[in-house]
Amino acid sequence: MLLVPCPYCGPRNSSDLRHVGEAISRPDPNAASPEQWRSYLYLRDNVADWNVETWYCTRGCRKYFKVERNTATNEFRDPPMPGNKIGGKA
Amino acid sequence: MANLSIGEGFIFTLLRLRNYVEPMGLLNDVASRGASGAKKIVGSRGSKPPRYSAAGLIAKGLRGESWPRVWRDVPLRSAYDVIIVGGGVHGLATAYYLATNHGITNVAVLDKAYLGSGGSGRNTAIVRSNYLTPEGVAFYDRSLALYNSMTDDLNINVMFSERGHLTLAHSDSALRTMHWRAEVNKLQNIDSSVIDPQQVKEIVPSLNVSSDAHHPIAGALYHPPGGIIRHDAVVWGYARGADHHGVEMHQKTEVLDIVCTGGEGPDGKGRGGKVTGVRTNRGDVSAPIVVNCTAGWATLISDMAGVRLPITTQPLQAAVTEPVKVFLPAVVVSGSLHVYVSQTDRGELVFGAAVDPFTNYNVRGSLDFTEGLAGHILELMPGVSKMRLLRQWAGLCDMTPDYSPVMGFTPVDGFLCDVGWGTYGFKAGPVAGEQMAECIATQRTPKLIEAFKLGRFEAGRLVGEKGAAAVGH
Amino acid sequence: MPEFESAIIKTYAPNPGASMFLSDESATTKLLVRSDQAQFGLVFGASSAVGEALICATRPDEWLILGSEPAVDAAAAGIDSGGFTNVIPFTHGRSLFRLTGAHAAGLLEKICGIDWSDAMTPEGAVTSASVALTTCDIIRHDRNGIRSYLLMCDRSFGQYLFDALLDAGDEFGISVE
Amino acid sequence: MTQSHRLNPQPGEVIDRSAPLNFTWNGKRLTGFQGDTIASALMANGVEVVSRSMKYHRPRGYMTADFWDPNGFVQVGDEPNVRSGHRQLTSGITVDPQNVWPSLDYDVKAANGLVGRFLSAGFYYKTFMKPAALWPAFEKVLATFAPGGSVDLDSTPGYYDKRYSHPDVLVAGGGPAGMAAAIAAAESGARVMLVEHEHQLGGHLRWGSTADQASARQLAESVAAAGVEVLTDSTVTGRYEDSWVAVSQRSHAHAVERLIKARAKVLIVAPGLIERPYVFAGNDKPGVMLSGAVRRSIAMYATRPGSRAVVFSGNADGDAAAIDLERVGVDVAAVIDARSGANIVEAHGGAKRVSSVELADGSSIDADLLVVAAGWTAPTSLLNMAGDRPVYDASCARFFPSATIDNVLSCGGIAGDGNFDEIVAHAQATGRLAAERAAAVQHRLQARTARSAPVEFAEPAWPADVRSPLGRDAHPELFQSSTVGMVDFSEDVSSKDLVLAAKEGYDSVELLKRFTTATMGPSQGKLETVNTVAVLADARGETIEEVGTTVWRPPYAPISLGGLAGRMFNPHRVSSIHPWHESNGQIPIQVAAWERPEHYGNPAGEVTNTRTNVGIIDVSPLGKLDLRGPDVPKLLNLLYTNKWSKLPIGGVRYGLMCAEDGVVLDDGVTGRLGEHHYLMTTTSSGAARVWEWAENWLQTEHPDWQVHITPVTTALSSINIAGPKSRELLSRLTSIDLSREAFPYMTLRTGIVAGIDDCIMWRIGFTGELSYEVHVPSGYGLHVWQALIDAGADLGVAPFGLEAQRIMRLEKGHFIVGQDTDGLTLAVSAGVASLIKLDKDDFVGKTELAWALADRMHELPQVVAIQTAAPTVVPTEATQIVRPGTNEILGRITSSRMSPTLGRSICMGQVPSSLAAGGTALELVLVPDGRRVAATVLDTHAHFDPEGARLRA
Repeated sequence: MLLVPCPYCGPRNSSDLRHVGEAISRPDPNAASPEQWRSYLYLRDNVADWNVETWYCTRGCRKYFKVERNTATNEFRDPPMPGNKIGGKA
Repeated sequence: MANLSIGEGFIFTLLRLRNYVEPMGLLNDVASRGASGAKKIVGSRGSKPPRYSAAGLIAKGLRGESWPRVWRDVPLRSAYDVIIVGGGVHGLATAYYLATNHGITNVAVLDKAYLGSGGSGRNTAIVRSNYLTPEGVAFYDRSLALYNSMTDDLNINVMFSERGHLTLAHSDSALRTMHWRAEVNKLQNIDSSVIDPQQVKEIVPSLNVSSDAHHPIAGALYHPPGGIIRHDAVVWGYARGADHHGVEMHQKTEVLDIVCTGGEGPDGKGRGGKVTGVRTNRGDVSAPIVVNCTAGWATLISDMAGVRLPITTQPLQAAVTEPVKVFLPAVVVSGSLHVYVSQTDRGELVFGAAVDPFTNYNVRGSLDFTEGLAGHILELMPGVSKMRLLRQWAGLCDMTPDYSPVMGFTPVDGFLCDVGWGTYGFKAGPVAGEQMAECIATQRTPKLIEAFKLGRFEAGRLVGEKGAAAVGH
Repeated sequence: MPEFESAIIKTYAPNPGASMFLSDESATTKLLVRSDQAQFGLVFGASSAVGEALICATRPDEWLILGSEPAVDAAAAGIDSGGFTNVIPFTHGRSLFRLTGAHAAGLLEKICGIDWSDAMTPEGAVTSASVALTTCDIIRHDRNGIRSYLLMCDRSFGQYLFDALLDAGDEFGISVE
Repeated sequence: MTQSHRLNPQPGEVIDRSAPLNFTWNGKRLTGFQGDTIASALMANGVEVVSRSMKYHRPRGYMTADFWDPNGFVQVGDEPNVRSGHRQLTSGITVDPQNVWPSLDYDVKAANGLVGRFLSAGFYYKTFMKPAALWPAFEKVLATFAPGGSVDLDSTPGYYDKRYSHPDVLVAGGGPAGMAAAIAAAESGARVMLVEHEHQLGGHLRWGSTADQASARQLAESVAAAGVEVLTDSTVTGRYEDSWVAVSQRSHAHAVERLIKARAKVLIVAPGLIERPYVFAGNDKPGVMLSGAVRRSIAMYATRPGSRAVVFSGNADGDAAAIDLERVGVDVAAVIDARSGANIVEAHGGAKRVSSVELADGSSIDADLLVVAAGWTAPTSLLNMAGDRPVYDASCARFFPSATIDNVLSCGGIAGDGNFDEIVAHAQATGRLAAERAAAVQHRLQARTARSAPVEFAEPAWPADVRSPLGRDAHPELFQSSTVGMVDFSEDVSSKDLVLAAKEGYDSVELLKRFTTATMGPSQGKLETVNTVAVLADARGETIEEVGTTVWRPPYAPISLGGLAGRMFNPHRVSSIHPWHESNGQIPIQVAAWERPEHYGNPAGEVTNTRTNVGIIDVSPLGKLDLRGPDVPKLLNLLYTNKWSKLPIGGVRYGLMCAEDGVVLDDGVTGRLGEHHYLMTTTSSGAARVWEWAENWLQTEHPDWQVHITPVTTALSSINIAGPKSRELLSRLTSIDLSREAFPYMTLRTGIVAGIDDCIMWRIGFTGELSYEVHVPSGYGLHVWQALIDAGADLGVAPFGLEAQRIMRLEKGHFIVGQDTDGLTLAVSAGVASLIKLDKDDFVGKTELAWALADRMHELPQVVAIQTAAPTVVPTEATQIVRPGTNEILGRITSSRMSPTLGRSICMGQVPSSLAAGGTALELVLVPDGRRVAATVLDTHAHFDPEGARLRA
């Protein structure tokens, strides 16, 4: 159960939120080419690294917010729970 | 759309020629060909390896001998005709069918860990063909046929247990979807029908079919040819079979980059480019064809060629209990309760669920998954509350917007994909390998995978499995 | 006007000697204030009494006024109607329960993932969370020094949540008040 | 039967001799004492063979006599796979052996042992292949080898429970180190939870010297005094992301098992060490026991494990076992000191017990007990789960943590060695560090949480780890003797199996594990992993460090499905009118969380009555959103495909919503109540989704728009009054002018209904009848419903349910989103072309719909009304439409009913555009018999009253 840093409520269990997906911007609907529009619909960076994404605080403040998460480690930037870091030799 | 199919115009003369001119003496052919950098094949099979059989077991048992290696351990060479990235069922099956159906044997399968370490060894080993769309049905039916004859074809017992597959419906609308699937299936001669709760109870006595359950069972889609199979045996069987034909398997060989020329992106990657090889942690390897069979890591590999894919990576978790005496005769799936379960011949219950609710590359598994799983299982089978969960794990799924794969050519010449399998990859392994091999060998998209081309997304023509996704597995 | 009917339609035998109590206060008048202006000087997560009414900052841009109808009316006079502000009667939308007892936090700990310690959820704290899988607004509102919480959920879930609270409270000797 | 092997009272025994308990074992009545485990009670009664092994059905006795004993699985009543070395004896239980056939003493499958050399690991992959037709029969035989007990499928789950917790420090392990750490943390101000797997605190001190036992008692008293929450017979089963720690509590007073989900700010891992078996011929014979098992038997349970012992010792614990045995009168025939190079090669004996031990020098010593002390496995599971990869230290012959994890600290045996004082001092330092770090975490959580008490000081710097590390004691590398022995006892995998598999190419740990199933059994490698790695290293000619180890996955110890499930919550929603439905014969249907009336006994009659007289239906689950603000029209224009700028106050309009890919998302009507005030309705199932959808557009794309969305689904009870007499009925309860002129179709009014103020009425017609939908403040919903029933008796008013509504909407040709449309149905396929306004500047889905209308219409399906040629044939929903005479699928029936109004079947379906014109002939393949029937496409969606005369009446 991730601890998601909601900027309004504070750290919350991920079950209280909904992961919306990678933060994407909407092309101009009247000017976009099919390639641009369908990139917007279907293509995602899907990196195994830091990524900006949108969450919705369903059970809490009901705000959409953007947050940076490392999809390889599930660590949030400036995490609400310090100390998850894994270091070198014990 | 036209620019998405550049790869199809590409003619791979060398492979073609070899395929038609000398389809038999494959090993000699590979070994003697200097052009691809093959000097001498170290450890190549000199003679046909011993077949697996009960007699062989007894003979070896009496003499206390071991069997020869399932696949050779040979040095990585600097060039191949085809490089397959990903040593799971898909990659290995592609290699196997390239060799056996098309005589293309100068092939290396690269895996960053060990063979079968990804989804192939982490899935719940369910096979079935009762999909929603005609494309899906035709495709998976071929896969099931290949699974059916696999023990014979590969000379390894993959322990296919054709025990029947039940997809439960807990509501009118779910039952309507079951009917939909059953009718599509019947029209394609797939054994699939909707049965009522009493018939469900007769097949699986441990299910609670009472109408006062929280999620009462309204009926089920029954698919007698579905079943489970020993997934590791499938991996090893393909690897062993491919190895017999000269294909090389390289474990702990991680692809760090894909080398391209002529593309519109940086370093010659991207649309209009052409693959020349890969960089690995064990050195550079050149090849005119590179195939991406890496499931959850699919976009990371395709990014190396400058090809963007409509894929997000989400873990799918699974778990197994301690063994008990066998009581569950069929595979049971509940889409609305997000759970599927079967019992192995060893007596363990094997569970799976829906993919995790957010993208990530982490396979550690979560407690939430096991909690939800147990709750749902007990709603279905209250009698198993005292069984204990022994182990949980996760695999990475490459999810696409229409729950259908991305197969075949890409805008980069020589770079092919067999990805986007989501939660269905294992079921499709054999047919995917067979079709990808055909695609590579003929440089044409086979009819069976026409619907799964990458170009469909840019064209806005998605595959209709989306409707059945909620009742998957 | 006929009498307001609560979502709690079952009847329960109260035990006055119990050590924990659950009461149905759904008939309380509830007024929702949506605003881009700070209201009553209350920031999200805090509550405060204004006259006989209780004002709770339930969202970053939402305040809920609870109390008797006159008390709520009186408090509503303090709403800053500047900016973009709307006031929405909400009495009928929510079931409202009060849980009181020394071990009230222990009960909530069984069905809600919030940290109920004094540091994290002090007297007056307002939060929302999943309680037995329904979304609730929860206000810590101690009574005479005894731990007490107000819980609000969608009216349609009211009876379900009431029973879930009683079930979870069984080990603490809970009774309907 | 007397407790023949019970010793005289021992100073540290945990049994209560004044409380004898009866139980049955394998059909025999036996007695033990309160405090006994099942295992200790059996051993006290001289039971030697407790199980048969999985593959070869070899007789097995207790080896570790604790939770991890691979031989100690028993059936207790209806509970399979009970760890008899851990489960405490209770009065009257029935204990039976597992995996035996026909009996424990004479097991037919033991014959497998004779052919063992042919049943090498993975043998099944290589055989049973010919003839293929026989494989199902082979499979059934294989399945009878399934180990384990039996489940009683008729048993019902007991009371399981869950709880969340937020301790500052959670300590896994209640031995001396865990206790010392817990005390130190608590004394530093932390809230501490201490979890011990065993029934008592104390760890190995419990079976140590009198002084050890006194230390254990003293520490336990300090734990209590420090205010630590102690859970015994509880296991930390997993450490998940962000320090989410699972504790399975088996000792709860009310629940069979309780799962505690703890957000521990710091986790201290102090599980001690697990004693490791030694690989040699006969190492699985009854009578071969590990030193800890022997010492526990004597000290804690006062049972005599044998009469003449050989002790193979590689460490002080082995030596201590010899002393313990001598003290209680067991003849110690020899101590074989591994440290001086002596070795054992085989335990000889009959089927059921060791009789002699053969040494490496060729000599043989008679004994019925062989005690083995070969070293330790560090149970690093929780560290693995936190990301650590333990590394092997050859000089100590065990693995150690390799990484530092800021909020996971370890102490005790897993971290190193030392005397009691050194271990305790290190643990205390660990406890203090944990408390300091927990305070830093607490500060950050508190400072960032909206509702929390304010923090009074700046966030402290992260406390550095300044502990002096524990030393490491040298230990000989004792893994396998020169002979072949069992490596995985529960899976019957021998060292030879592993060597052969490695030679065959399964030569990485993971492949080996998968091929041989070593470490995959119920103890999950706690006993087997290190020996497996050692045998593989030897076979590969490498070091253990080079071979590495496998990842220990959660859970640390198996956890019951009941415990994981806990109490099950199934949120259940009802409308305010629910009590009336319940007492008036409703047949309920569950739609998502809502329970609502499907009908009241006769849905066709309900249709006819509504079409003839007047019917009322409770539509409270309809999603309702209160929209306020000057920019509501902008939002409506964005979300719906049609236009909203000119909706007048008092007007109501239907709208269709799409996603960005043009696929139909939801539909409903929205009415304008005031200048800046609207009420939107959504489908019942779409209520939450549409709300989030609208908020998303507002918050992320148009934060400048002034709109407040408030869900009012359950604030308003909604009643639809439909039928030719609906106007008459409603007029009896309101003074609002309901005349056709004053209150026309698709308008709304607000006012008093049945004495209730603030009601909203709108005139719409999903059923196709003259109808009014009344939205009443929910506290009065039941009152208004009852008033309608009472007022309309002479008009024939009757309730109707969801089924009658479904029939009437199909008669009228209204599609249902998600039934008649699916996940790929574009709005342009829904037959509502006039609602798609491409001349609007923007709306969600516009781009795709514009392209579709421009050049894709020919390839898209259309939703159409269909009637079968034979009026009595009602095709099942999902019936396929095919190209005549072929199996080529063209479309499908999405809705179908027998229409009581028309006296014939009616359908809706999806067909290709080329077949969508009215009058087109179709071929349907009926369910279930495949009979083919003819059908025709209708000109309009409506089967009934296509002009809409009734609803405009």
